[in-house]
Amino acid sequence: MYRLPSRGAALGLAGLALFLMSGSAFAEDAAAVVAPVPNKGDTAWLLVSTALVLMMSVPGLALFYGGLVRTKNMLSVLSQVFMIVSLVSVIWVLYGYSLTFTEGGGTLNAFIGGFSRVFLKGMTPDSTAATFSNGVVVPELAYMAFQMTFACITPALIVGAFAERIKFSAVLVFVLLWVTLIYFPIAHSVWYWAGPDAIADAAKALAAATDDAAKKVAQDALDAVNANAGYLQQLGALDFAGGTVVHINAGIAGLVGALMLGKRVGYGREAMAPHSLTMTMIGASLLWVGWFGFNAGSNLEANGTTALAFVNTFVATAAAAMSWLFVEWATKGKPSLLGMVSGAVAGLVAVTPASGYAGPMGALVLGLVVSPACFFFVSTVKNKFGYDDALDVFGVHCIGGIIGAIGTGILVAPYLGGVGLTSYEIKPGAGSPGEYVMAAQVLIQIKAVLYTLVWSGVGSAILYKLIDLTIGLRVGKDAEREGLDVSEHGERAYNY
Amino acid sequence: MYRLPSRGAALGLAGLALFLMSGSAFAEDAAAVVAPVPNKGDTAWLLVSTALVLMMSVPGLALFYGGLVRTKNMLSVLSQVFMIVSLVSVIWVLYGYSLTFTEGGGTLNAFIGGFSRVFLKGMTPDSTAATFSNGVVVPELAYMAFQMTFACITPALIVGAFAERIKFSAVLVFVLLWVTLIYFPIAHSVWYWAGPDAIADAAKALAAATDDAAKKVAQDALDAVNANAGYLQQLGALDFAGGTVVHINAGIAGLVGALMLGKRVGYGREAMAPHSLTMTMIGASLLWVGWFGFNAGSNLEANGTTALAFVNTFVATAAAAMSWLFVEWATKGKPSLLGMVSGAVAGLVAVTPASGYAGPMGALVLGLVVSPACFFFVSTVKNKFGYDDALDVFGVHCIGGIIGAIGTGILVAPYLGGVGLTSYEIKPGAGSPGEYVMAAQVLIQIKAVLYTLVWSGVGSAILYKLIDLTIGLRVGKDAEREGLDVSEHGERAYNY
Amino acid sequence: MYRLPSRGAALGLAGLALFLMSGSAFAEDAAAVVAPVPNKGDTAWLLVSTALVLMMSVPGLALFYGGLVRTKNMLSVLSQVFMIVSLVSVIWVLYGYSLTFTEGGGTLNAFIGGFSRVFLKGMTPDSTAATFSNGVVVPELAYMAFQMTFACITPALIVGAFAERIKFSAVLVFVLLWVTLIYFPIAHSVWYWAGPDAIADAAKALAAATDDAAKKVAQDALDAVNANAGYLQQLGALDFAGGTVVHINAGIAGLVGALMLGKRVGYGREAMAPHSLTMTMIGASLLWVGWFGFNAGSNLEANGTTALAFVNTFVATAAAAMSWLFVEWATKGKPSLLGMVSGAVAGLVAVTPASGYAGPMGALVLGLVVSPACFFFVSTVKNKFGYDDALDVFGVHCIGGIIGAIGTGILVAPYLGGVGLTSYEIKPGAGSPGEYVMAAQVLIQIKAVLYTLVWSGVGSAILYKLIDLTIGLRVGKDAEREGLDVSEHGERAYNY
Amino acid sequence: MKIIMAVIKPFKLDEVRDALTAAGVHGLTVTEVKGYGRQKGHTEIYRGAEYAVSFLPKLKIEVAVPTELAAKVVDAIVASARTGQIGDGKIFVSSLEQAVRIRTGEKDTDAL
Amino acid sequence: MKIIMAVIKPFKLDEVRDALTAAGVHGLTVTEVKGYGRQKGHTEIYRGAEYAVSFLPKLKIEVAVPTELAAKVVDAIVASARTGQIGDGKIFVSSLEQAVRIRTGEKDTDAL
Amino acid sequence: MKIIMAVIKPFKLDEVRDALTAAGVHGLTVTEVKGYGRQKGHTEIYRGAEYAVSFLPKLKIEVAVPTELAAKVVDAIVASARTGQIGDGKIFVSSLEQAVRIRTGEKDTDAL
Ligand SMILES: Nc1ncnc2c1ncn2[C@@H]1O[C@H](COP(=O)(O)OP(=O)(O)O)[C@@H](O)[C@H]1O
Ligand SMILES: Nc1ncnc2c1ncn2[C@@H]1O[C@H](COP(=O)(O)OP(=O)(O)O)[C@@H](O)[C@H]1O
Ligand SMILES: Nc1ncnc2c1ncn2[C@@H]1O[C@H](COP(=O)(O)OP(=O)(O)O)[C@@H](O)[C@H]1O
Repeated sequence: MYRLPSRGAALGLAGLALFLMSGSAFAEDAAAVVAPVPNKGDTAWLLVSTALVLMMSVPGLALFYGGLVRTKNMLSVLSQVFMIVSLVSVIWVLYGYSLTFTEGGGTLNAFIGGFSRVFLKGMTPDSTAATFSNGVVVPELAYMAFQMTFACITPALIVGAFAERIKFSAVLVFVLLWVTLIYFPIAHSVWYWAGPDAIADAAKALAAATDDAAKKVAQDALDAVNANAGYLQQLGALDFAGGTVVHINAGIAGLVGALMLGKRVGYGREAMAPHSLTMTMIGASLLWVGWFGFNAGSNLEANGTTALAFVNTFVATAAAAMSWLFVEWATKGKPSLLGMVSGAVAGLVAVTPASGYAGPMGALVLGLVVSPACFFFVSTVKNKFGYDDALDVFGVHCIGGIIGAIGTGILVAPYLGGVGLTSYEIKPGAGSPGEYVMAAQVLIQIKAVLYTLVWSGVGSAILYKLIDLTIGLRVGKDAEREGLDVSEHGERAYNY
Repeated sequence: MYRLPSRGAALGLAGLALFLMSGSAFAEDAAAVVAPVPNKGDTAWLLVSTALVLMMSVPGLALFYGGLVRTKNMLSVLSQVFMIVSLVSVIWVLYGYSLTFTEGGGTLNAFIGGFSRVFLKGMTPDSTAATFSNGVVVPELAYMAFQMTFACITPALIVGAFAERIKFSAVLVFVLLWVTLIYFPIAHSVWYWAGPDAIADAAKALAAATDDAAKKVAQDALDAVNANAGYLQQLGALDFAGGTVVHINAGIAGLVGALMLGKRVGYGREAMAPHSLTMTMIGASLLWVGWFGFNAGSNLEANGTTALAFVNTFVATAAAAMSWLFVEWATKGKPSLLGMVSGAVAGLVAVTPASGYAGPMGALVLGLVVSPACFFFVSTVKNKFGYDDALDVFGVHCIGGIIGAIGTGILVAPYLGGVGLTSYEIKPGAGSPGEYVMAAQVLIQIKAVLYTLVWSGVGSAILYKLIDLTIGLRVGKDAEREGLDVSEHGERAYNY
Repeated sequence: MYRLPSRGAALGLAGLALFLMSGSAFAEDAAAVVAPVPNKGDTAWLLVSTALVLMMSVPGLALFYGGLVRTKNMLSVLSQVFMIVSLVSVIWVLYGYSLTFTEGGGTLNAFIGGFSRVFLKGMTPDSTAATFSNGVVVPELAYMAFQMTFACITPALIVGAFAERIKFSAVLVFVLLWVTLIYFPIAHSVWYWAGPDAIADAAKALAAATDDAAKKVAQDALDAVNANAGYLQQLGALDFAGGTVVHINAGIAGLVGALMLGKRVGYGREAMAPHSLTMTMIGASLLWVGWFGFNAGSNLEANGTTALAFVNTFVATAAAAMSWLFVEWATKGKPSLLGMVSGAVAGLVAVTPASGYAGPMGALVLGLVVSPACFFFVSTVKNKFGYDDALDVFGVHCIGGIIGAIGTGILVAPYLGGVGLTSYEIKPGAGSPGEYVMAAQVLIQIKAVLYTLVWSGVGSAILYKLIDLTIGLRVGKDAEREGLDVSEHGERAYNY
Repeated sequence: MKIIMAVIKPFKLDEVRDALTAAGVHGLTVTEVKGYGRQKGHTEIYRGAEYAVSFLPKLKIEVAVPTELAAKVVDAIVASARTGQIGDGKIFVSSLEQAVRIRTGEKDTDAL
Repeated sequence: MKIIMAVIKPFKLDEVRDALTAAGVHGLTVTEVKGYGRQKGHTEIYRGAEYAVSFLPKLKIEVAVPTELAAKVVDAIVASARTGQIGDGKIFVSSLEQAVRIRTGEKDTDAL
Repeated sequence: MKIIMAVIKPFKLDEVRDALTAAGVHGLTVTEVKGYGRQKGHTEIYRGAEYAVSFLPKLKIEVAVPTELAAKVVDAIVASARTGQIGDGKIFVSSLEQAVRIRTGEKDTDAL
């Protein structure tokens, strides 16, 4: 997912046709004259994907989480998710998009973007953004909206970790700070680049350079274009749709939050059974459906690779649902619905970074592998260490995200059915297979995981502390007993 | 949203290619020969949008409303919405589409269409309908289906006003009459026109006319094309996706209904807390998701303007959810989920007419402004006047719609980030910026609002009266106490 | 829905443009050189449709069914549907797609496909599959995923028949066997063919053949292409989106299952009222919305015919909801929500095979007709014969499917507003109207119905028996009393 | 002391509560119940299946009172819960041997 | 008069109601309750957390009868609610001092 | 025999159950109820409408015991259900004339 500086003048289809009719050869210099226009199929797909990702948050995630809490806290979860989405989307158009997807200043650019798109300045219906393909663009407004939904859902994932005990005001302040200081920088680090056409143009210039001096200048220019990217992007980390940016990032922030807020009153003593697994199942299903927008939408275009990402998302999820089921059946004696849907979510998380890179059989294996690992964390590790990660944000999203991120480095291998790495320099103007060494790629992936764990883990800890010292993180004991719905929101979820 | 008389022969892509290959210049006369073919990206988008708008009604709106009533009336609300959608879509294909989007007879044409598409007569997979862009068409069947969902949801909005006390049979008869006598005429008044290509053709003919006589003839022809439009369309009223047609229209009809049916038994004395805010939240979320089809789909094409309408819909909703939250928090002491989702719906309503016209920052401001106004109406005005608009159809849809309609006249201003007005005459064949004067536009918008309030308010009152005198509007007191689910439908929503 | 052997090299848009620019005539031989590339609008539509069909299963169908059972069995239904989807999608990529949509060996090919796509062997983002239009292809991965969702939902439909009493393990084993031995063969029989381009090429060769010997060879080749199709496809059976393959197939398997498992404990004596008609309504609504992907998606492209299938799906459903309502109102005294949504589903089922063939008025009539028939089966026939088809899989899906299948043969008639039959031979390279004789077509449809009833009915009976003799079909009486949620899954749906 | 149990129509709760407060009762306990009696129910139809529902939603109120208040309380309930239509409900009075307030351990009338 | 309270298995309700009607009882009140006793419950597992559920769903029936009918009613309940398996439930009989029909104000056996 | 009815705070159920088991009680019946008393409720606001909710969720425990166990049981409940804050609830003890175990037909203390 990458952004290209928008182009001022986008020609209509008629313009293209006129150009085609002009009789002149389809020469490279001519091509440079015509700014690419978005394909309407791509635009349609990207907008649909955006709507799907919104549906993942509300009602999807809200229900998935809400069903798992006790009746008395149902509305608090729904409210938190709904308001996070609202708050972050406003922040996003104000400055989030700009900080994430524009060029930042100097060396800072590796970590954070700049202010050129603050308040969406200069963005019109004609502005375009780059895709993964040379010469293919999408409306920048659509791209901005698509990315907005990622910024919305990521902090919403966190709240599951400290559900049933946090103050609503603390959630809002935390999220405001967290997206600004943790999410935007990490998303910039992973996803910001100059786009394939900038690389192609620079590579072409290099190829066209004749004397040594010109070659040097051109090489420097190409290096500058390649260096105009986020830190992890420069490293070569692969994260198709947000394994690090979204899941590890949110998962570790959740764990830290769970630790810092402490356990729920009565945790381990009183029964805290999910109040409505029906809602959880609806939520999980909508997450599955919406995740096609998340993963396949991340290809930005509607082509064969999009279909591949779609298939991978489908298959990994199904495989993970099954493998959780069988592991649970074998070890606990019964196959539970909550197990299946937890597995499905784990599969979705794991396949996120890999979705456009792995082949379907690779995705299937990834799905089979991720569930046992997550199962082990939520049912053994958590009990052993005794932290109260209420809805298993760490156990499912962080662990699943790590397995997916590292697995991506493996499954991208062409000899494992993956699509390999793409180079935009070898044949300027068309992506072509780049060099791939598994060990090297896995190492890069591990670096990206660690970078995210540290940045988000430490950063979140500081933010929690800050809020705890000022407005306070946690509701009073009585309010918690009564339930956050009544104590924080003055409502009850059900009046049957 | 406009309809073009369908073209008999739509050529395939091959035909277009052949034409392009013919070697002749891409001359205007040649262009006139080739009927435009729908772009598949547009078709895909329009069909998806149609499905999304259906999802807004069922289950979206049904759940949003259903969650707010008491358990014993849940099914009655779901049934009313479900059956209204079914009934109106049948009416629509029988004669509604024809009455709304074909040319009516003579001066009547300003207010109602004709019968040329009764039973969808003459409509085939090859029929096309106009969009906002010259030379861009969509399959007329898709356009018809898209508009159908608007006709379905509008009367469904009304039932919230007199929920928990109306006879099911009265709802059906009322809706049958109401869409025929109120909705189709108003939709025709606002949205019917001859389409951009008809204007372009006439304008070109005028430009090509050489002598004075020819000029006069051509001018008359152009005037006729411009006059071949609904009354409010001729006035120049802006309503991108239905602020007047849908929300003000339904909102005022709801208020009149609430007044004429009278208050619910026990209103103001017994607690009438929503039976499931969970359902209301699901409904609100699906409304948000589906509303992208409603607003961005109203662009008919999948282009940059579609993305703009999408973004505006997103941002206004988020802003309105936040502003309701904060107003409620400040005045009532607690931020409620019902407040947030009410705000979101208010934002969606307000941005509806403005979605394709305002800029994102304009939409944000619109969202911030609409919630306090609606909040004031549902929490102060309603209590003061004591009408029982059970689910606040007036307070949210009518008030929100009015703010949106007038706001559209302001926010369309290019200097406020809006897209300005589009003229299809200045540069025939391509839309170009028309003249915009804020005061004039706002006045037009106010006229459109008043027109709708009066037509729908008075018309609805007559219909209610008629039904009351014949089959009766309201169930008996015992039936109301027992709940409409059992008394009207013979079922119960839950048997836990 | 048909599959074309994938083409190795798919050219990009640039390639097409270059070709167009080449100056050579758009000659047939040239056309043969350029492999068609998927249109992005088609790809977007097909992927969206796939997501919609998944949404039909989870959460759609799961909720529709789940709401109808008693609280204590809610999770069992949700689990069964969710795990069937997971299981079948894994089977599908392993060997299901291959067995269904590749060429089988010799005469077997009429009944089952081969192994060339086992593990999706050889499938890449560039692989394409045929559509109904000459020269129009879609990414094979997208086609595969779309078809996957059909394979997933069909067995999930069955479980409604023996809900509340079957073992979870038995469901899984049954479904594994059933899709392999019943679904894949029937889907292959109905939908497998060589694709329109293969026919066109052979027909062109025949037309080009000059002497008698060459003519004979060419005719034989054409015959071979036409014979390279499933049995019912060769017969000429029309099933646009799965009336036989999905609904009759599942419906009869359900009935047989209900008979072989026997009635629920307490059936006919204890009240077994639906535990949440709210959930059932949500499910029905999502089925409606998702079914646009099912039916209109089955056109594979996004064109006018897609819009027609969309409209038909909409209208038939609405009409059927209304006609069930009025029949029930007239005979039982009250119009129930369950009646409306049952009617809607019956309408969706009936229009499935007809959706791309009938005209909108034909679809409307089909909707009006199907509901009374299904109503008669679920309320009279079932009680009379006393079988416990718990959620009326037979009464709605099998009966509705039969009416739809036969109705398709009638409503396809051009003089009834249908689109008629399409021949790919008369004008090679473009579909054109084929010969249509109603009686003949109806006979073919009846044959297809009987074929499906027998294959699925007998085959399913054998599978049930097998499972009963090995792992057992039914839970113990106490487990059934306690509810499958606790006894089979160790969970409860609600802890309010 | 007496323990009074009354079965009433659900929508009468607030009126009864007010009447009891007026009668000097400071606490009561309410349970959602289903009642079967002279009041006839309704029929529900779910597709083919018809169910005669003869159990109707009622509220059961339990209130412990000193013996001397019992008659007054019974009258208050009758007055406030009556609609005059079948199904208004019943009042049952039993003797109560002991009452304890958990918070304080107070006994009998002090505990009420 | 006596007030009889019986805790039974939920699916036995209709049989018990019929038996009571046959025994001459015209009204009763039913409450959904959870019972704890010899009948063992089950274990529920939600991801990592296991809960032993020892409270099982039961129905509580309360019926007020004239003293002379009490024994017959108890027998009718026993006969109709028994499955012979643990958890069939209990019957508790207490004395009832007063009964009032709210609608009419009728007292005692007239009120039943 | 005595029948003891206690209204307690919901989250105290497990502690009370354990205390009762320790006191030698082998069965009990629990009902979800709403209590009205000194403990003040809260206000709920739904758009314009404010509702004062004065009925709070409580659990009602009913347990039948031999007379000699009654005092011990009452004490056990008081000890285990007390938080010391308003709303801890009440215990009501009445006399029980007869108890029957449905499964076996056993009577009185044998039935408990
Ligand atoms: N004998 C009884 N024992 C316990 N509860 C009873 C008895 N008779 C009636 N009830 C309760 O009183 C309610 C009202 O009784 P019903 O006969 O319907 O009307 P009414 O009280 O007006 O005569 C019933 O729904 C039931 O809950
Ligand atoms: N001492 C008691 N007091 C009140 N209710 C009891 C008592 N003992 C049992 N019960 C109720 O009776 C039900 C059945 O008791 P249980 O011991 O499980 O089986 P059984 O009645 O067959 O001996 C319990 O679920 C509980 O509701
Ligand atoms: N007179 C009464 N009769 C029946 N139940 C009562 C009575 N008084 C109180 N209760 C029950 O006891 C609960 C606790 O009473 P409350 O007055 O709030 O606190 P406390 O028991 O600490 O004084 C109430 O919610 C109600 O259910």
